[in-house]
Amino acid sequence: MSATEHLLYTEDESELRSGIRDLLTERVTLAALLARIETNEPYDPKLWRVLTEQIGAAGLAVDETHGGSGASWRETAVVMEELGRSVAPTPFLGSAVLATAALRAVHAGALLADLAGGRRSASLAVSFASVPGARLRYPVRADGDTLTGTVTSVVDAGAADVLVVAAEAAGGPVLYAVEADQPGVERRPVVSLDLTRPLTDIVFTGAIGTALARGEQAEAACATALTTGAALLASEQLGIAEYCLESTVAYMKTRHQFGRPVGSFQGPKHRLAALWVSIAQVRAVARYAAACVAADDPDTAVAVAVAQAHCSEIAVRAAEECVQLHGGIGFTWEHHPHLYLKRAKADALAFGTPDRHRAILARLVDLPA
Amino acid sequence: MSATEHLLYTEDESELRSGIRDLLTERVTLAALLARIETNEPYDPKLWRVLTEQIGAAGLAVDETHGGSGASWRETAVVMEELGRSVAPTPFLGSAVLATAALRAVHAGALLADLAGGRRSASLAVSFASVPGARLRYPVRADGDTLTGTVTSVVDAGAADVLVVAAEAAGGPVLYAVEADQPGVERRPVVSLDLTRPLTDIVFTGAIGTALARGEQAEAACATALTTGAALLASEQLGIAEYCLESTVAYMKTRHQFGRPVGSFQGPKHRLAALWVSIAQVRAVARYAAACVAADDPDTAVAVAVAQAHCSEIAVRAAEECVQLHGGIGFTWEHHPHLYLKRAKADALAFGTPDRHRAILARLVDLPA
Amino acid sequence: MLTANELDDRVGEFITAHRDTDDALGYLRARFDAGLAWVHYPVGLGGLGAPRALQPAVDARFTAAGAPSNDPGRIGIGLGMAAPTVLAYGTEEQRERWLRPLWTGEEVWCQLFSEPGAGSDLAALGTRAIRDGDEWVVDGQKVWTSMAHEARWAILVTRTHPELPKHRGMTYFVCDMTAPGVEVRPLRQATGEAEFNEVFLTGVRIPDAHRLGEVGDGWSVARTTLMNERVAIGGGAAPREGGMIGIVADTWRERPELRTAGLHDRLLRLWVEAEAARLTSARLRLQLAAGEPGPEGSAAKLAFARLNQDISGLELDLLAEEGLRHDEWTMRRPASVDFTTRSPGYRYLRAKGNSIEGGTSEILLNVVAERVLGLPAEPRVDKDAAWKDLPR
Amino acid sequence: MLTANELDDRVGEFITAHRDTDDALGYLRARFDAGLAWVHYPVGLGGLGAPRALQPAVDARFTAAGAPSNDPGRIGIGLGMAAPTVLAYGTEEQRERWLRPLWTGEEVWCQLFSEPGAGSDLAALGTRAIRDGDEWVVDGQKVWTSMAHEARWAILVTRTHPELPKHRGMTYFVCDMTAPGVEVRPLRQATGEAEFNEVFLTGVRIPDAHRLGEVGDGWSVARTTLMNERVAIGGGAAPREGGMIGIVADTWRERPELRTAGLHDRLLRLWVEAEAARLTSARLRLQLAAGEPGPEGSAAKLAFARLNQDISGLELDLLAEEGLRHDEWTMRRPASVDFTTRSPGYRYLRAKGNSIEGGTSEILLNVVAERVLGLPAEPRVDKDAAWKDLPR
Repeated sequence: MSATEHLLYTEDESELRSGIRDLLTERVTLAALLARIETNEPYDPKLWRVLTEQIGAAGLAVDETHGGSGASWRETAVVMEELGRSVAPTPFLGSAVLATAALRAVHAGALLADLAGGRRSASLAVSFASVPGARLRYPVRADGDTLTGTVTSVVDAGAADVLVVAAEAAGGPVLYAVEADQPGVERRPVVSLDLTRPLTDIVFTGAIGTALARGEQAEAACATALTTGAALLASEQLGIAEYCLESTVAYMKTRHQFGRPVGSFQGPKHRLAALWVSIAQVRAVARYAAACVAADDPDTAVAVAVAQAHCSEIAVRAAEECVQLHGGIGFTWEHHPHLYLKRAKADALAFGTPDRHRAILARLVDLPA
Repeated sequence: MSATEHLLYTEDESELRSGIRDLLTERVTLAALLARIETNEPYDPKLWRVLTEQIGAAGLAVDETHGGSGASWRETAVVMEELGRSVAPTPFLGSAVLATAALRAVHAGALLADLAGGRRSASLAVSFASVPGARLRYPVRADGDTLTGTVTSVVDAGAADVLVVAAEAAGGPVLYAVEADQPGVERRPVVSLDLTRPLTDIVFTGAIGTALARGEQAEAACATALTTGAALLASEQLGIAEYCLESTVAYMKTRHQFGRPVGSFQGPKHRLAALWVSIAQVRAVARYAAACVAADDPDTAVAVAVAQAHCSEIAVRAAEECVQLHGGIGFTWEHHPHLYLKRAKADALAFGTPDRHRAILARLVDLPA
Repeated sequence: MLTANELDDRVGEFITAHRDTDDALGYLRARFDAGLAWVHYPVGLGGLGAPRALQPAVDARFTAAGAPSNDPGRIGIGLGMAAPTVLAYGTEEQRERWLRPLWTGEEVWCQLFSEPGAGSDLAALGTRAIRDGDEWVVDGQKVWTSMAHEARWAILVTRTHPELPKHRGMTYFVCDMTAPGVEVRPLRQATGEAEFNEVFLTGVRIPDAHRLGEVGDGWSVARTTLMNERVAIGGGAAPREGGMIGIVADTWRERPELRTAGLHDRLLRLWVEAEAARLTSARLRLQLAAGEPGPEGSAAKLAFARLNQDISGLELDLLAEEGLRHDEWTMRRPASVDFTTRSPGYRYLRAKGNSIEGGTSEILLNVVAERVLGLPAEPRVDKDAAWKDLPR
Repeated sequence: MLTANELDDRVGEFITAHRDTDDALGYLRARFDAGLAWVHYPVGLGGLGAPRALQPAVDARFTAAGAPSNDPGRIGIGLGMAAPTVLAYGTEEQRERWLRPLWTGEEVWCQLFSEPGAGSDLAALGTRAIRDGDEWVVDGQKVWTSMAHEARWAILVTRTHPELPKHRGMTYFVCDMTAPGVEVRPLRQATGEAEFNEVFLTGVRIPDAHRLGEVGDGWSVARTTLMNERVAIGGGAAPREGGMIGIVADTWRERPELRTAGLHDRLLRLWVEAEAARLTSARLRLQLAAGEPGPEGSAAKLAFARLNQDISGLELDLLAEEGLRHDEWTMRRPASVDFTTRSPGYRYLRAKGNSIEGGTSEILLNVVAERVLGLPAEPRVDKDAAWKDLPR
């Protein structure tokens, strides 16, 4: 069955969505979000607990023998959509997507089970700007199982218990699990453009790691993790774009100027309708990317490049329209649009900008420069 | 005095414009144009006579000793604007710009005077798609003064009395004046995308030419002609864009749908206003390019690349909006929009597409790939 | 209700039984009479009352068997617009008279809706129909009528009550295109061809028996027609690079000498957009198959128009000098639009029509904004006034 | 009238005469009293009744001489908006009281126009002013007020006649920002900073002597203010690569490792657009100098907003990982906007304000469409109804 047969949402997915949306609507109010993002604890630990322990969101792509629910990345993508809609600060991307994808690839069962059950969280120690499909760089060197080097701009690493680190060793790359709370690991918080998703620089100075895989397998695990992250980020971008459109439409129905709801003016109307058309495309493209990674489809590389090239641009446009069409209040700290703009723009930079994905696509579909 | 001081129109230029506009309004009605463009004589000889002999439009950039009026390319650009506004089929670009620029550069006084006075017309035998600033190609070879080779897609050559031909000879390039009406010259009409501007393939089979210049001087004359043509084409594009906007605005004031003039709907209104903003920029950019070639300013290459990159896109957009916002009738043969669309798109291909000019600009302003 | 398997059996039996027929028309008539024309139509009217979703498999099987075709491209307006309306609003006699020859292709239909003064605002139309005993006398001008020069019948909306508000004073007819007073003139378009016609109606007499729906109820009937037009557009299955993007991608691959860096990124952008549009159509088809017809059909038409325009514009830029040269401007009467056989200039020009024909992009954006997003309507100045008093 | 040469002589004499002054304020007061503050103002009010076009040369000469500056960045609202309005509508006493300390910078001005419910539709404002003898009592809330926290005076538009149509029931005042009942709160924006304020007016008493223009004529007075705002924007002379494009062009040149092919064409497109905008501004300045003030000022603001947004978006894409990292989100109170000293993320976010502040791009497009192109206005539902009955 081709991945194009999986573009709709199943009933299970709709139920999953509805549960998560209820939770996020309750826990991630704008006021709570604004209060939290400038503190040292941007994540809401209670939200994360409910999400992982009660809903099992972190184990959707993990099979049942490892404590997951044996669903797939497609269901995980639905979670990403909802997290995007609410710009909720959670370590889901780092732990339940990036680290989980890497650990799945190397069959690291016990750690995988910990992540799936929400008992621990992890992150993959790569720059958030790493481009899937591009050559991997290894800023960390391994000497025996002792790691040294600096990885910058790592997503969701600040609160992680475990860091999954690909390091260059004498015999080629090795993938390690590294306990984050040890003397050889220093985590330096980064002031990030997206306040709802903190980044961290990690300095390894003789940290001790546990080798999970070596050589091609280690490399492939990293590549898979990046590809999966990029594929699922498209779903987050879908959620961002949808919420930006919906909240703008809602605002324009009630905001009056010149004695009319501003949403009755054809200028913004046409722009929002065109945006809706684009978002319908984002949905199809993001679903396709999720279906491809879920099935390890041969078309995955194309699907992900298309998704990242397309969804990044539309999510940013949606957020920019959200700011602009909210007028003055769209530019204030107290209203939501700026949070979505920052998330959307950061997501566009994450896992490679659209132009970098188009360049990758050029090779994949034989359209050389 | 810098070329940026010449961005406005002088009083003389306004007078010149008004005379030409009166003439074109009278001679180039839509009905007359449609009747003419599918015949073998797309040019209106009477229009050309009045334009050259009475108004002296072909001699504006020619000094008085050679029968011109000793004005400059800036005044010539005003003629181009008006010709663009009316999509009038005349050999002005080929004869009064391209050939004249080349002849000026090699001081070919007698022929120049013939062109300036409208007694004869000429064209420069290069493809209309030649890119100024790119390396010149010489498809014609000279053996002694005997020319052999084929030049495709030459503008305004069908009715020309003289062809100005750059040919590759043993000692380097040579610029020739070639009588068009001789056995060794065969002119094959091309079905052109822009019906109001016919193109011709010219096959030289032992045609006899009169050498005008050799070597670097010949090459420089060709380069200057192309640069001047590209610079002045921006003014034609300005005229096209202006007329497309004005005629669309006029239509939308009178066309009623849903009980209102369609021009009262904000959707098209905002698009037309944004177009007006862009056209104000086209005006500045085109004037600057004309001022630069008129003064042989050191900034000419940049000015022309900017003009062709910018004006081509806006003129095409203006014509596309003209078609779209005229609705159904904008798509009919009997109404004017398609004529402007074809001219605008052909002009965008002429003398290099915008992307090719941006690539040239990259070198000129030190923004390498 | 019939299952897919039962239906498949019936098709198989029909094909076997008519294997040796040489008479194409006879074959089509028999297929209609067997209820295998459009299986979701009622029994006796070419169908079996089966789910609409079963039709594609039926068509595919007939095609595979090399059965005679009713040439749906030629009779698209009949199939897509006239038939559903006749089915929904026609009397028993009308359905029996018109549907069979419509489906078999014996009688071509066209649509007399748009007028020079009533395009996007169709409800403003002014073609007058005045009752005269058992007949109506029709005077007016219609435009953008494809196939009018080959059509036997037309669906026609007229103004019968100018003194009422515009949506309430219209009546819908089937017009005999061979009747006296019907004059068809080709309407030449920017490409030089004439796909469409202007139709002048001068004292055309239409029997009241050819009225569809109630007197004054023409707007409702017309909306049924137009709803079916929307469904018909934009849902086609396409492989990757199946549309216009494939043409320019092939040129790119085959002619490296044309490539420039600036065009490369633009080509890739359009390639991505084309792929996004393709996946969106694929998703729309799944939705339709799952019985969730979404408003994505309008979205598909909007995206398709813009894509065709952008891609054909890029193609000319890529070809540069060749783009300046056209194939021909001859006035022709093509039966359908084929983007693949003509020159790039033709594609560029013809694509401009994609955002005008069948509802302008502006109108579709309004539809999306108001019906999908629920944004408030513009203040209406033309809703309650008598049609005759409206500015035009 | 004064010639440029005569004026230049006077400036030279003034500079020579005050060469040894240490007292900056005294210097500025003397310059005002000599009519060399704004030479097109009347004699006695800081000017000499000279052509406005002569001012730039005067300013340039004072700058070259190292004369004390009145810091026009800080008192821009006073200079650009309050002063022309006081000049146009003020009484003799009002002009004499306010213009001198305004120009010298002793008194900062701010503008109390926009309200939460009246942004683009300024004429919908609802801040009430009720007459009480020789005073007015003002209650309401204003927003987007830059410099309110430093201002001594404000220009203020109020609603005095709610029962009249909205454009006819407003009155314009000068408000003492130190008066009881004026509360200024910082308004934090997307960048984390607060350039602007909310201003709450609670029972603020304004003497009738501080009214500008007639009672009920506030809209006309406000239009004078706003017209001067429009003129003030967008006309600045800039060298090539002078704006934000220069920052990203330099990054491109200095950091080849960041370059990608796709960003190259986008950079060049924006470079061309920036150059086009620059030449357009140059042309606008020539027009203004030639006394042909065109509507290109609105065009310049529209183009500038879009350019800044597109260029700063490109800069982040170019920087990729570095773009994900920000400098700081500290709440500050900057006196002016400086696009050059902060991080690329700041530029990106701050540029979003360019299409909102000082008239949204949508409103400017309306202005261009209606006043320049002469396209018909929307049907207005709010023109003749009493202000109090309008939906909001």
